[in-house]
Amino acid sequence: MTFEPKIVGFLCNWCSYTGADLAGTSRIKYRPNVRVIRVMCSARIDPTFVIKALAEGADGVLICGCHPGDCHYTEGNYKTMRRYPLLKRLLADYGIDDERVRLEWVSASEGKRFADIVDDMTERLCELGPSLVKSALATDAVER
Amino acid sequence: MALRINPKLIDELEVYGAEDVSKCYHCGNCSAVCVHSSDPYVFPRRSMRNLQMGLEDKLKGGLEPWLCYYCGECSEQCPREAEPGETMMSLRRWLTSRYDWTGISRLFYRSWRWEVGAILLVGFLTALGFLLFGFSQGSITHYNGSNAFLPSSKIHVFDWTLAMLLLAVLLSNAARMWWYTVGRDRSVKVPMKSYITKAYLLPAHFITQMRYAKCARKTPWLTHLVLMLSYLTMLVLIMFFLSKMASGPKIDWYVHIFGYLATVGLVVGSVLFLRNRLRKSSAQYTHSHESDWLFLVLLLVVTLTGISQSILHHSGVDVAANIMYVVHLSVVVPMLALEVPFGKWSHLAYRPLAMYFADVRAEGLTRREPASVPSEGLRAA
Amino acid sequence: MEEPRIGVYVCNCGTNIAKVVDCDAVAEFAAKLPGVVVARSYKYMCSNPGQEMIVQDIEEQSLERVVVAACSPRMHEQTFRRALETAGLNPYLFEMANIREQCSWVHDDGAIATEKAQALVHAAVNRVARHEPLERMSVDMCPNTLVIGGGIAGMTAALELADAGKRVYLVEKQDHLGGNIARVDLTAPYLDSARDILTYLVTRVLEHDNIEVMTESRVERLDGFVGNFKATLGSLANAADGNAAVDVGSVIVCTGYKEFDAARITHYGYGKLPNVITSFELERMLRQGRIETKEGRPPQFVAIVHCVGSRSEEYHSYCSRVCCMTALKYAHEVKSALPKSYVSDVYVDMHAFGKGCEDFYRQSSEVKTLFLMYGRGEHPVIRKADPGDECGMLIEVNELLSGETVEIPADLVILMVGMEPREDVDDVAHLVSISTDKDGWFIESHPKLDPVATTTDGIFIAGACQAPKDIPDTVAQARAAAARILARIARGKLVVDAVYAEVDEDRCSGCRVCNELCPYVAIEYDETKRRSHIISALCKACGACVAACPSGAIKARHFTDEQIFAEIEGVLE
Amino acid sequence: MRIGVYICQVGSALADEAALEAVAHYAANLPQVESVRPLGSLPTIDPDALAEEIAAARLDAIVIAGDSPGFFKPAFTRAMALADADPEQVRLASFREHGGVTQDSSERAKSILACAVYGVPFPLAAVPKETRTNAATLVIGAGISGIQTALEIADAGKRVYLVERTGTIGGHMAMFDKTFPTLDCAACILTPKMVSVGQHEMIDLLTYSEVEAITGSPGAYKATVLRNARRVDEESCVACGICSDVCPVSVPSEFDAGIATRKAIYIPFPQAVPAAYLVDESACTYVQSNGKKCGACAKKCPKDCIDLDAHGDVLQIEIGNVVVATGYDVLDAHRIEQYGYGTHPNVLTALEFERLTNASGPTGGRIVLKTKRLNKRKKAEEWVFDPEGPSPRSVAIIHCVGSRDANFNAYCSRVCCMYSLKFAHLVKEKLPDATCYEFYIDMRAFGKGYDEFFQRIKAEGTFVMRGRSGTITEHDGQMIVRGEDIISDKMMEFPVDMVLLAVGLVPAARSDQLAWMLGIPRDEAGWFAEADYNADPTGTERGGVYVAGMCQAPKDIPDTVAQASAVAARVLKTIVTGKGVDSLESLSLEDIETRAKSLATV
Repeated sequence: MTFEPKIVGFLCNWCSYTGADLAGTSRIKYRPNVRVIRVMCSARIDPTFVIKALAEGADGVLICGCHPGDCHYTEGNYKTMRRYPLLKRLLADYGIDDERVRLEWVSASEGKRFADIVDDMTERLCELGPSLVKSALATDAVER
Repeated sequence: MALRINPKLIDELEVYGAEDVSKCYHCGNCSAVCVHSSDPYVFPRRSMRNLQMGLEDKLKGGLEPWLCYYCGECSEQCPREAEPGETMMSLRRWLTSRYDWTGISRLFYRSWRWEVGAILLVGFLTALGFLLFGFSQGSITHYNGSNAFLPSSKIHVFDWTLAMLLLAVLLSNAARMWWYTVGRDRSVKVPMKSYITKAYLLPAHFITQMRYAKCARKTPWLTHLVLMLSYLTMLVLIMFFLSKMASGPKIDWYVHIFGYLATVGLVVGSVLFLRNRLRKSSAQYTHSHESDWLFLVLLLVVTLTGISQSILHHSGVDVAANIMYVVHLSVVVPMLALEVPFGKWSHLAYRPLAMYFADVRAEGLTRREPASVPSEGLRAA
Repeated sequence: MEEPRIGVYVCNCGTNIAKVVDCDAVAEFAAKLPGVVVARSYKYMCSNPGQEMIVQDIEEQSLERVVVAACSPRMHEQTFRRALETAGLNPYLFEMANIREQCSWVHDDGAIATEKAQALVHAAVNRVARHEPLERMSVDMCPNTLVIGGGIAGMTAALELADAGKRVYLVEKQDHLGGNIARVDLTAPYLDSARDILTYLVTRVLEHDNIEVMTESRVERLDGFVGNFKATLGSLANAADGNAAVDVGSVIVCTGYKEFDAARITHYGYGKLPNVITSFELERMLRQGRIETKEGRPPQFVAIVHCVGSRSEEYHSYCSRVCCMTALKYAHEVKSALPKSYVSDVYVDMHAFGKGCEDFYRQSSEVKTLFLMYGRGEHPVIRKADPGDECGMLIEVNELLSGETVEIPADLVILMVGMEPREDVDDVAHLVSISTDKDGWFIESHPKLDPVATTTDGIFIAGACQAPKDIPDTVAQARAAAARILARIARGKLVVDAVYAEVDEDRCSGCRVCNELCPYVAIEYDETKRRSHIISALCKACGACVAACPSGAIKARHFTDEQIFAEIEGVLE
Repeated sequence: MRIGVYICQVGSALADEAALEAVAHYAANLPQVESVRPLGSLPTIDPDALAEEIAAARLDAIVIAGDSPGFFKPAFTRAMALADADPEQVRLASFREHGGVTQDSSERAKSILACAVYGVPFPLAAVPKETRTNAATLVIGAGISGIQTALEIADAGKRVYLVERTGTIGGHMAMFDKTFPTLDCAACILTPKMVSVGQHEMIDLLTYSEVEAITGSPGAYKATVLRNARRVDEESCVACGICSDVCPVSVPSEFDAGIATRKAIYIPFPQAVPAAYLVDESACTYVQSNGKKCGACAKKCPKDCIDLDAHGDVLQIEIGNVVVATGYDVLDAHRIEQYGYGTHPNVLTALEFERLTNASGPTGGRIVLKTKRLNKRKKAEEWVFDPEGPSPRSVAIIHCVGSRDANFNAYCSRVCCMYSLKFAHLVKEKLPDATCYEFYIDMRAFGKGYDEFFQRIKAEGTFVMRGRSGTITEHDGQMIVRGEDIISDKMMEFPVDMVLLAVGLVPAARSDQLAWMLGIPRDEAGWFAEADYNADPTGTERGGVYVAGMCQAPKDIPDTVAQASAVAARVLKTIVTGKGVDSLESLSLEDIETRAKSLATV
């Protein structure tokens, strides 16, 4: 069986989630690998969410927020933008591939863009192969 | 090279009867319902468009108006009441005036007063001429014989002279028509062969009016055909059998039969058309230009004077017959001399010519780029 | 933790979902999840019987939590929450799994989509087990309203409210009321007097006891929340006047539009060819009774060009909606003032859709306006005529109805400039915290069913600032906004959403990291307690503070860490 | 100031010579009026000649009076400029704008003229007296517009009587599959609203009922509502459907636009509100036989809630305001013979296609062709939609069927272009291999996101052709569509399997009776006339009577909703203050003239 990566998507309620809905209402097809979790704003996404997802077996995490300047909460996405590099550095320290976590801006009118992002990320993760975080944690637990 | 729009042309066409053309919003319904509209001659909408935009050269080069027989379907269905049928009719009038190099046609179509005046004048002169001629060489009390007031042999010569003259004018106009519609069009290269192989179309269309027969309603075609054939028969009889017609008791029966048939046809046809126009019975009869009335009235008067003349002659009242003959001639001559080359009569020639040219031209048309979208659609369907 | 009793309902949405997702399989899967006591699949969950099914199950099976797997929660979350309320269950003990917009409509493979739907349902079940009953707050509704913009929309809305006895503050940037309608003489399609409409509105607004008009003013700040806004108004004319603060319960944004700058399109030669003018410039000529070329002669050939800046990929892809009828109006007006002139109207599609408009179009043809059609995205080019021509300019265009490339003679060319958002839309959007679409128009809450509300409660939009529209549609929208506000004022109280963040004072270290983060200034710092505190009515639940709190002291109600963790586990199992 | 009054004779108000004379005489006696002249009926006048006239009479201001005097205004403005007078001093007295077009409205015409002479906008001077208003509201028609108005008013805590002629609320919108241009399903956005109406404590829902009479005056109307016998108890019916199963009579279903059948006892559609069955007495065997035959449903009903002998009821209600939201009907496609509707089985109207493509429709949303089947009962062959039937390989969609057409409806129906594009999308979505053609005249994609939708449909591969198809013929069972593809300059003639007619909209049946009952005028096409096209698109001549949605003129859903809410504002205003306004006709000429005079001097 071919490898089907699992992606957890954290989408802000106002732009990205609506954008993902728009992909639906416009019947734009994309890869079924993403499972969406709705948050009010991308700024709500605690780094622990990402780590939790990877630990639970996600092969990738997609974070989507409004385009810079479009945030429903004025500047929540700027906070995300600032937090993201820190998170990336942390993940790099753990030896997690840089491409497994992505931050993208998707507006409410960008259903197509959302679909493209999902397709592209799925493609990349297929190339990368399964994430080993969950199994590594399991082994780690056993060793202890 | 971009074509220059002339917004003023539409005003000019108004006197020819195209009063509603500006209302057209180009839905294309008229072209869709017209059985005659097919590539490359799509009408009436395209002609209406050219007229709205004042593309004079395009209009002058268009054969489409002649391909329309005015069944009236397009006008009845027109959502904007833009009268496409009447516009085509008006364009025929306008084209007639354009083909005519003398300018007389233009004058007549633009002013019925001029036309009627000219007819009256020519009629008066004709009457005067024939009276002088009659008195100079015969006796008003004699209809036939050597002493006849208007001997058929002499009239025959007069007829032929007039006919040749008219033919010359018509032919020169027809040549202009050819030049506008086929000759000068650079996108058309007609091989000589086409002119010859298609030549049969001229008499065929002229005699059968087969295109008219394709219209959804058949009655107008039939009436028109009867009227036209009657007229033609009468013309042939006059041109070739005039002497026999007037030769007294020993008449050839066939001339007689044809003569009576044609007379009946002419009376019935013109009366029917007049009645339709008066009653505005359907779309094609609702708009009547002065030239339409004149055409029918003259035809009827000519026929009626002819009949009267014949009756008087057969009753043996030679004086009255001769006077009626002069009256008849004074209607016939202006009708023939003015109306045939310059008026509505000319459509007798232009229509079959146009159909002939249209077929010839279509053959010479350099292959048109197929419209990509619909043709793809066609294949898929 | 004791598992609460959960009911799961899988909606088929006709065939919208069932066509791809095996709904019965999803229901069967759900039935086996921990805590689930009922799992059903049904044709239309949103229908009355569907809702009643939930209500009945709650009552009969003593359900404590409900999950509906159906469309997007943006669509029906409220519907089902109400159903829970009907059954006496707290509406927040509910979760939706979006298996339509984000599953059946975007995937083709039934097996995979079903698996995904199961995962989403699993997540919802996990999450809902951790939901807490939340209470909505009720706040007072201030009966005053702030109207931003004194054009036809603003004045109409203000009058509607003021006539109902409510106080209105009408703020206008310019030194007079009227907006764009003040620049127009007659209206399409009946050529009624725009000036009479304006005089009527302005007179009534200025005389009204309940309306306080503030021209040359702007809204500096808007604080507070629905029902209890505090607007700071500043004078533009005289900075020394200082700012005034007013209390309002609602805000209607009626900032209108500005016209497209024709100089942006070079092939029309606007700004270079003196006799190429915009629609508003013609309007001025009409009022002065002097339709003349720059040389001072009445034009013989007048051309009107539609869709200038509209319906074009380069400028604005949208249709500006009113220009077609305005163009026809000009055709009539020019013909009326200059009966000997010839008017050409160069259009793309004739949008004569309103009441009386098709008739108006027909009348324009009857006065012999020459209509010429060009293609969307094509460029008519205007150039100076050659010396021998009887006209001053020529417009070259590929005319579609004749299939010819033609030159249209013109002495005066009128460019029908489209509408575009005002340059300060972003400021306004920011000020009242609403969003704009890709073109810059304000986004309504729902394009069909809620065209005047916005996603920010208490802020309404009316008129051309939402999208181009004509006068009757603007008036209707302005009144619709007023209706919404009147209904709220009539009820007196407002219910605020129960989703907001709160600080656990025991865990708060008083570090004040969150204080600066909140865009709504909803977080106060209590100096005595040395703790931060959130004013729940101001909080809009973005959760930025929650993620930032180093001691995890802030809880986002309905979006707690625990709930989201459960959801993550659910989607991945 | 020297004022010149010009009265144009075009139009109906002053068609009568005597009325014109009277108005002219009245105008001549108004202060400052120097001259009163008729303008004749020519649409164009010569500004140069006018200028001479103005200069000679030394006029400072002009009043043009007539049905649509604005058409003359630019000529007068120019004439004033040419005569060196103030071009701004040209005023309009528009009879049409202010309701002076009816035959006996010369008094109104005079008052409109007086206002213009005094330089006061008519609505400023013509302010009817305030009336006390009853807080309850009657909304007639429960389509999306009636629903919206009712909810807005009821949400403010005010009583609404919502009267609907059919057995359910929802109107036409409930029949639709998707809505343009966002393609969200109509049911998804409408059903929650319907549910709210059904549950609202402030809404008295009277379905299967008709307004019989309205008496009283603005603010205090009395309505007589005829409650037709539903013959099924609305409250206790659980919509189990057993009655329908046993009913032997099948008739065409109105909700399915006639493409499927329903029983004589039926529920219009599954999500109907109220969710209760009803008996169609014209089809019911029991009712038609005076109780002698059948009656099966009543026997089988497990809840005993069917009473086939039930009679209608008459309800008297007192209300302050009346909202008319009666919507529209579609034009009868049989009238347009050239498209062969009724002759060719697979020529469908828009509503029929809406039901065909609807997931809840008779084919479950499958787009299929009608197939011939033997009706055993009637022993005749008939054309029916079989869900397993063949799909069309090509579909032609014809716009402007009966709209923009002098022979049928001269007006544009406003929504057909967009719903036709939507149809093309649905065909392409469900049958990717099918060819789809659109024949249009002007593509009216004017709203927010509409033009973008049009571009998208083209990109999806639908052939969009400018040109109205003229005829549909049939050769050997194959339909042939003929039309001119204007943009490509070609005559088109091709075979299609299915033709969809974008039929235009006409005022709802019995609008004439309603208009008469309420005393509100209608326009030439039969739509209810608004009080003022621009400034009051939802008011009417009559105080306390409003129009919302399609019944005023065709409009799309967002515009309908906006209008419906706008009406709610008007109604709420009167309820909140307790004061409404009387009808315009309650004002006498003297009232208006006096007020105009006083305003002019201020």
